[in-house]
Amino acid sequence: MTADADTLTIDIDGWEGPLDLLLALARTQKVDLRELSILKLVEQYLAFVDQAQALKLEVAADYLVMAAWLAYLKSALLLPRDPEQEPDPEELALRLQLRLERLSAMREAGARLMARDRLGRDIFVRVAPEGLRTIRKAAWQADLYDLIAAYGRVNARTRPVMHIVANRPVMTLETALERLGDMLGLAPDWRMLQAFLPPGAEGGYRRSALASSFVAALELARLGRAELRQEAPFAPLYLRPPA
Amino acid sequence: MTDAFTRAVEAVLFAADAPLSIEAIRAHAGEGDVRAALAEIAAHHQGRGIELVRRGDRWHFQTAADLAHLLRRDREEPRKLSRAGVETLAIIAYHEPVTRAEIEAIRGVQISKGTLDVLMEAGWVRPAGRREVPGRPLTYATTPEFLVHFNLASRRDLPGIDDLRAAGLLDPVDLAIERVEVAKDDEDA
Amino acid sequence: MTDAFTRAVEAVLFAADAPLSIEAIRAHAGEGDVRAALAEIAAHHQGRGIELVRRGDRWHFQTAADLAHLLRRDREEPRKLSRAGVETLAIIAYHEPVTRAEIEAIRGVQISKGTLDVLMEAGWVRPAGRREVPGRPLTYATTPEFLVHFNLASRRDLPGIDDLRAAGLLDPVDLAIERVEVAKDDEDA
Repeated sequence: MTADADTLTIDIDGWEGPLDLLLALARTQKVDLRELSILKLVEQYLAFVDQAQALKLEVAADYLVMAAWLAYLKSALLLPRDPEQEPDPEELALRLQLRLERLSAMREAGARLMARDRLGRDIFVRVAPEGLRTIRKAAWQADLYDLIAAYGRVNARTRPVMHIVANRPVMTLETALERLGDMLGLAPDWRMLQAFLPPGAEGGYRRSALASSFVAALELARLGRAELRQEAPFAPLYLRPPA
Repeated sequence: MTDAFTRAVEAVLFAADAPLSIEAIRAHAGEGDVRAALAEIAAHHQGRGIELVRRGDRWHFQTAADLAHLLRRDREEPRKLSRAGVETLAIIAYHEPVTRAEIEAIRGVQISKGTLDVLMEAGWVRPAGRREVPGRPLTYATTPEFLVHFNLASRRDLPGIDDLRAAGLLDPVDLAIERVEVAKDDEDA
Repeated sequence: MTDAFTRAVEAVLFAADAPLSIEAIRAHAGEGDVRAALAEIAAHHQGRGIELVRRGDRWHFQTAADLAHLLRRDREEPRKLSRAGVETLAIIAYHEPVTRAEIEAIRGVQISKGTLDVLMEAGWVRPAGRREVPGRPLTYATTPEFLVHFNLASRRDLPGIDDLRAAGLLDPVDLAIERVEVAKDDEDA
């Protein structure tokens, strides 16, 4: 960057946005940013953009937006003060100055940071330290209950298994044959199979009695000692002695 | 002869391949007054070619910074950052945690896609949670490696940070404007 | 304050990636009495956690040799013994000395190679000589640590079959499910 008092060499690619360009222009005023003449800065910026356009350089849109805003700021600053005007042009100028101060502060801080003694350039650590290692070891756990329960389990698993069938109340086929044979002779009418079951029979015993009585009914019919009647599949089954 | 625990702490720090926290030191060196041992070790190496330094809440040995002129291996920067990269890193370091929008507000220009990536790849910057405002923007902060790389004991050692804070230059513009107006009002009153 | 040359030698040695000869040290640290500097540095670190050592005609820093054990930290992590492990251990405890084939016959399932290794690593089981039968198979038995861990005065303190039955531990639970689980367990082990 070569600078006479107010002019800069045109190189639009070199700037990191309009604020960066403004900061570079402000530096040419060679004053503390707090003493900056905003009006003068606006003139510098507008002149710069005009010159760039006169040289038919591409000027990015955000530089033009900034130029338009600065032109507005300039007119607001030059016009007689209207106390009702919002936003206050003095405040707009102050904002611009504060933003430039902040960018400038960070730019300086970045430069000072980069100039510090840096690891691998100015300060060094060991190239190949032994390193610290953590070896994970399993602490196996089991308690006495686990142990004896496991032994019980093994024993139970491998012990010969004996199957015991529980003694359940059933009506054998012989009993059913005898009952049905006796009961059929007592009345000549059609009666449902269920009517031949022992009164009060319940649960498993009743199912057993029903199954045995059904098989007994078939057997009696085969021997010609009973007649069977059923209206439809799954309809009630009726019995009577042969006519 | 140094006591056994101090020797152990010194050996562990020397062998470590990264700065160690007090807890990590204790995990290897065993029970003992780690802080006292660190103080003794730091004193023993004071003014010599190797120094014990604190980086955030971690400790490590490094060559003395003032010997840089003897040891400097080349003039090249270890990692050449673009101007945008340097400014973004400075803004994060001095303002952390800070959102992308806040970085852009200070620089007056959008951050190009690669800038934050480069800083994170270097291990100097990390995402630091979301800010609880509408949009929940992600914030960024520096890492322990940042302190190590730039030879900083803590963020308080960032060059000029106290002056910048005192001058209000780390506050957002809006806040600064308010302060100016309050001051003006006081003058008027 | 150590003299500047000694400090430089110390820093150069610290940052080197291999032991350095006197000439190599001089090439980095500049002109000076390297031997005197080395002597001073060795004396300064004498009996501490870091040592300057000579390897042939080269010098380097290392962690004090007697503290090398600190660099490796063993951390015990509690781990539950697998079902196959507990069962195998139980069979050994009740039947020792017992061969692998006998264990398998009692369990009704093969044992994977890792199961006995784990029990020996835990320190509960040891090889207990060979049985004088064809093939001379190795037998296994429990260790004194086994008794300590399970808080038993002797193996006779283990409950007998009748005790187990009385405690309901021999109830034939659903054996089909049991077998499936055992098979799965062994695949995992």
